[in-house]
Amino acid sequence: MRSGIFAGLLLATVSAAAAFAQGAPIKLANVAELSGGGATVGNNWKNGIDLAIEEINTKGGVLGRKLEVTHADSQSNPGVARAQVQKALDNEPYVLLGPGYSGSVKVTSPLAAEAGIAQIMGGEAAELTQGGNKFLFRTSFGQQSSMPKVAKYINDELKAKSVAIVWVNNDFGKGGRDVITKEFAKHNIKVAADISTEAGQADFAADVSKIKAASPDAVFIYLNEEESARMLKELKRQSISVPLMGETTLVGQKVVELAGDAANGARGHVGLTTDAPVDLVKAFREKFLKKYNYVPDHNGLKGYLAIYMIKATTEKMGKVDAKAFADNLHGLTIKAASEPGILMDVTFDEKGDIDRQGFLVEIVDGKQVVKQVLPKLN
Amino acid sequence: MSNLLDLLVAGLATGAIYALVAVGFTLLWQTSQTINFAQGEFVMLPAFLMLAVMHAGAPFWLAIILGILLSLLLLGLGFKLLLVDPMLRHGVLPLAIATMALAIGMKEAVKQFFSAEASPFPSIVPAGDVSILGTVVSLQSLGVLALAIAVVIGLTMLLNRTSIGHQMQATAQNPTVARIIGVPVERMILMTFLINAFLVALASLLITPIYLAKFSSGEVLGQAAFIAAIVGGFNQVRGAIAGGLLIGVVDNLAAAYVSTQYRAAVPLILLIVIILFRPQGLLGRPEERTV
Amino acid sequence: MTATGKYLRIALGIAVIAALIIVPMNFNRYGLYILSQWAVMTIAAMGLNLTLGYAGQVSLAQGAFVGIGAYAAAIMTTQGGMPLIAALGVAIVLCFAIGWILGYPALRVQHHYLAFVTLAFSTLAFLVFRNEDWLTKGIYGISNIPRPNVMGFATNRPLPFYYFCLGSLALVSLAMWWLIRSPWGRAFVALRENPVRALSLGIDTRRYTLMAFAIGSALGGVAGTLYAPLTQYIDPVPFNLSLSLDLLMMVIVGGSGFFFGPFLGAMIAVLLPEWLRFTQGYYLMLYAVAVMLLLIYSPTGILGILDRYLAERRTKAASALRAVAKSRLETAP
Amino acid sequence: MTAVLEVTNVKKSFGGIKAVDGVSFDVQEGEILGLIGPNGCGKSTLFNCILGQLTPTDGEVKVDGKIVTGLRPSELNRLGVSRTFQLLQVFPKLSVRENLILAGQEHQGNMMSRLFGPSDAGLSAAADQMIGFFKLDHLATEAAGGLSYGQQKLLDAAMAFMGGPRLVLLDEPAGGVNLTMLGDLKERLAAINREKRATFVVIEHNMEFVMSLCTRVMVMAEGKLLAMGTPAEVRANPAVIEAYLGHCGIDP
Repeated sequence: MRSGIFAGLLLATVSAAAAFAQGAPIKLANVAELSGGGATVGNNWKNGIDLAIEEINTKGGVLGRKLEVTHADSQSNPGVARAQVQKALDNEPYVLLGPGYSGSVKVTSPLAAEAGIAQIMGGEAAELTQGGNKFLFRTSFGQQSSMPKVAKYINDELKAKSVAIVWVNNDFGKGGRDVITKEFAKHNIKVAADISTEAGQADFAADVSKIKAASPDAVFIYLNEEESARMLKELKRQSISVPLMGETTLVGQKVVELAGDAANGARGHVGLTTDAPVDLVKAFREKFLKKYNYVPDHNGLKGYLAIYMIKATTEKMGKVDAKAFADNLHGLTIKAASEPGILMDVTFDEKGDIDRQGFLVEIVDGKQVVKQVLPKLN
Repeated sequence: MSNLLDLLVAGLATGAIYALVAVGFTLLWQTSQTINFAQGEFVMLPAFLMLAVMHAGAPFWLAIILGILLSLLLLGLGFKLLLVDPMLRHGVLPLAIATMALAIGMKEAVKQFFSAEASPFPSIVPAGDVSILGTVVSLQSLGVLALAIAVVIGLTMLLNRTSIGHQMQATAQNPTVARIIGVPVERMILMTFLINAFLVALASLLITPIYLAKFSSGEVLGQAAFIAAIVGGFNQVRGAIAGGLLIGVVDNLAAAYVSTQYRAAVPLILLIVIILFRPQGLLGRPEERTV
Repeated sequence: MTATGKYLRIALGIAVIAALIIVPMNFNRYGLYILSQWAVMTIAAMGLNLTLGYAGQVSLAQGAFVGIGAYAAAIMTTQGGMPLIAALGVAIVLCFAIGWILGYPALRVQHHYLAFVTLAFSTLAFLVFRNEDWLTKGIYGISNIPRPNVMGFATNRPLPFYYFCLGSLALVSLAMWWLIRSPWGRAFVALRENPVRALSLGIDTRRYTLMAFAIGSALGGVAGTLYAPLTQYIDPVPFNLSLSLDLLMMVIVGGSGFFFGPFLGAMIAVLLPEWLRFTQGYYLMLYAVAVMLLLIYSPTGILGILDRYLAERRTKAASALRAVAKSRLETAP
Repeated sequence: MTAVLEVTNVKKSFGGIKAVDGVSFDVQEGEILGLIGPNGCGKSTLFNCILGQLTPTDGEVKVDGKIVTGLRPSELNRLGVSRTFQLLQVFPKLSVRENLILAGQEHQGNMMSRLFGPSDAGLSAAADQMIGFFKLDHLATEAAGGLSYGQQKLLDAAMAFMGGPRLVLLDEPAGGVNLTMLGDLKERLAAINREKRATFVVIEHNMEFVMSLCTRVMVMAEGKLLAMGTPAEVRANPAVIEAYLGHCGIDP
């Protein structure tokens, strides 16, 4: 018995010494929407992070040092997010991860910038990267880069002259709606109906009947996955047959699963999706499914990529240097060939926005079919 | 015109969902002055219980039976014995607060032990649409509506035709007198908790294929049911049903003809007006127990 | 109350105040932020404690008043470039007036019905915050809210801002203490305990009911004007129904109708989740369970436990005294 | 002598039931009027109509010659009409002194002076005097809820006398009070009546109490006035005896 304890102590000492020899773990801090309205976003993001860290650590870590992350809950409330980010920054992490809600990013990014810590977040609102913050990085397309592609497609391919917009009335939906409305104006596309919906809404009959009354050439749908599925069902029930266009959240596998037949014909621009016709993404999806028993949405991918962004940047620098991190990530191109964890080639510009391949997909017989590959710009 | 009909039918279908949830609400209030802020979560949970049983490998029918039994145990008996009984004599408010805490606890537990993701849930009503009076209606909505009607008929029969029903009514109207004339008041109150648990389990079974099994799906439902119960009449089963249907329809009409951004406001304004000018609700009777 | 008891209380009070001033001096930014948040929430909860705890009027709208105050502060200081004190004045007047109007339903309906009216108001306010972009910038929220200069001192740093919040809390507490001890406070209690009897004693229950709502709501507005510069960014989401429910929970958990109830309640609501964070994803669950257990054990909240304990001790002391007196009588010749 | 209270043809019905059916009487200054009658004959309803707790269906109430029908109870109280209730109505969490200050505070100043003035509204002395008068001295700082039933009943009555009312309506002041306490109460009421020229209307079932305290007695039955006169006259009235024997009996 006593010798058992002794052996245990010895083992602990030895392994601690080993860890020390490798260098202390690299501390990361994640603040995300783990409860409240954004819990689905936050938990996907968190799981993506955990999966990536587990992978990297089993392969020996970054520059021989393990990664270690603390997760804090913003309760989907910007005030709490601010407090948690403050707490995280007080502990001087290497990089700050999250939050996912654009509002929470807005209230926390000045703190990270003040502390000189890079912040890799999930928000998609256009304005986030336009304030000249040198420490803020996206993991996905901002709306300012995805919406022009959508508007162009609607104009060039669908030849629609009037479009109904359906959006969810939160910072995600409102942001997308505002950007696309501007883009439509550039193409002289008329907004036939401008319909706001609530998060968690179950009954879209009234919204669809408004679309029906406006008889547009196409419908642009910008809702979360669950509401997208209900919307598609209702559109089918009221037999609306014009083209349906959306973004990642309209054409995901989850929507197909939930909406069934009604999803057929829906098209969308997709930046990050587990359905992308890319082998590395497919492999990621399998790994995630195996670990967590469900298929992640794009937020799962974002969390995963955030960690590999850190890995790639750090390895490029050849040292763990929080102060230099942001500078080194600006203008960096990470190739999937050399860093498979990044899944697709990606380049970061001076604002922290990303450039990556995108896809235009359509649901055909319950399957995503890629209609166009929108190449990386440079 | 077909447009309006469409809205009405769709509103009734959603309203029937609210109504089902609202009925249990009014039952608890009537017999035990419990305002259950966790009622929405009560509807959310049974679906997860059933999913859990299914994950363990049981077939759907067995999951339904076990899910309902577990609901009776947890949401009926457990809720009453562990939370309501110790707090009832301290008045309405502390108990109402405790049910708020319960709602948080239930959501967090489901998120933690199950998933933050929405899970699809099998439907006992076959998917598909039928055409009625030129309007296409989904079978699921019809199923919910049918169940809501069945519940009213069933409950009305139970309350008015059986001796247990009479005893429950006596308990609801005046527990002191009921006790004196020999009604087993305690058992009757327990009955209503079990009935509520049964109703939420049924509602869960019917609603979840539409709403999806998600830890947060109770929030919207709970509040809508709340409003439905008050608008219809807090102390009448048929009031709750009428209130639910009305709120469903009003919500749809508001979205179509007023503003989608303010659609949620219209039922609330209706609620305020009703409370101020007819506090007992459209079909309710004035409260007899005053302070 | 005995003299030693009184001195003990004063000593305890001074110790607590001193601790609140001195201990945070070497807190990190996060600790100061949480403490500032506690002070702000305490002010809002004190307002609700007046409405609910003293005057007995249930309100589920306190969060909406915090929102109104916060928006008044945010809009006036960012767009109007006005000082926070002006915003404070506007917020107080606005919340007082709206609270007064919201009090009218309380003259017609009581208890749970009143709760539902105020609940509806709370959600309506949220919709206005979200939908009226021209005023509130809608869902995008208002950022870069400046922190005020108080008598020439900038409060940009966390510590000065904390002292600013603490000072405001002190002022509000003094005012509240005055109010509770004044004839108004007595009238509020009478309103809660027995409105019919109060009426027969010449107490204008209508006016006091409206006052209880208006003053309580105005304090919500005060808390809001501090909340905006605290977070420096506001959007409609934090002011939805759940804030009102949280504030209600603070009042009940702390001890409704006790002067120090809101202080404790806000402490539990703000700090307990912090202390429980080591349990990772379970912390909110444990918080919920803790609240339920507390309410089962003591529906009158934490101070209710203390009150019960003191009452028991008094009764014991009194009966002991009586026993002594009785034995003296019996032994007297 | 002037009439402090004039009640003319007051009626009150609930649905189809006439609880008070055309009652008229007046009360002179300094008088103690007893109001008796079987349970449910409308005594308390009549009180509630006079005091504004209920609005009469018909009829008129005058205080000091001024029509007060339709005034709220609080307004009436500030005109100098106060009351006690059948059931105990003290504020249990406030101390005895606080209860009395509360009962008097609205009779002076305005809302602002009550907010910014002294905490006791300057009434501590008056309250202590009242406490002394009702012999509750040793209990002044006790919470009212901790008093014995009889003591609370005394406090309840004392509260009605704060602010120096012209007219006091007492609803069963002796109900449930033990014999020693009863003597005290009666003696105190009589003293106030004598010293302060306060006018009383007293509902009471205890005949001994009524007959010895009151200067005049009024009998109600089934919502109507049955008889009015000195205690001796009423006691001898055959209609009264009939009414009482028919219902619940009377102490001889």
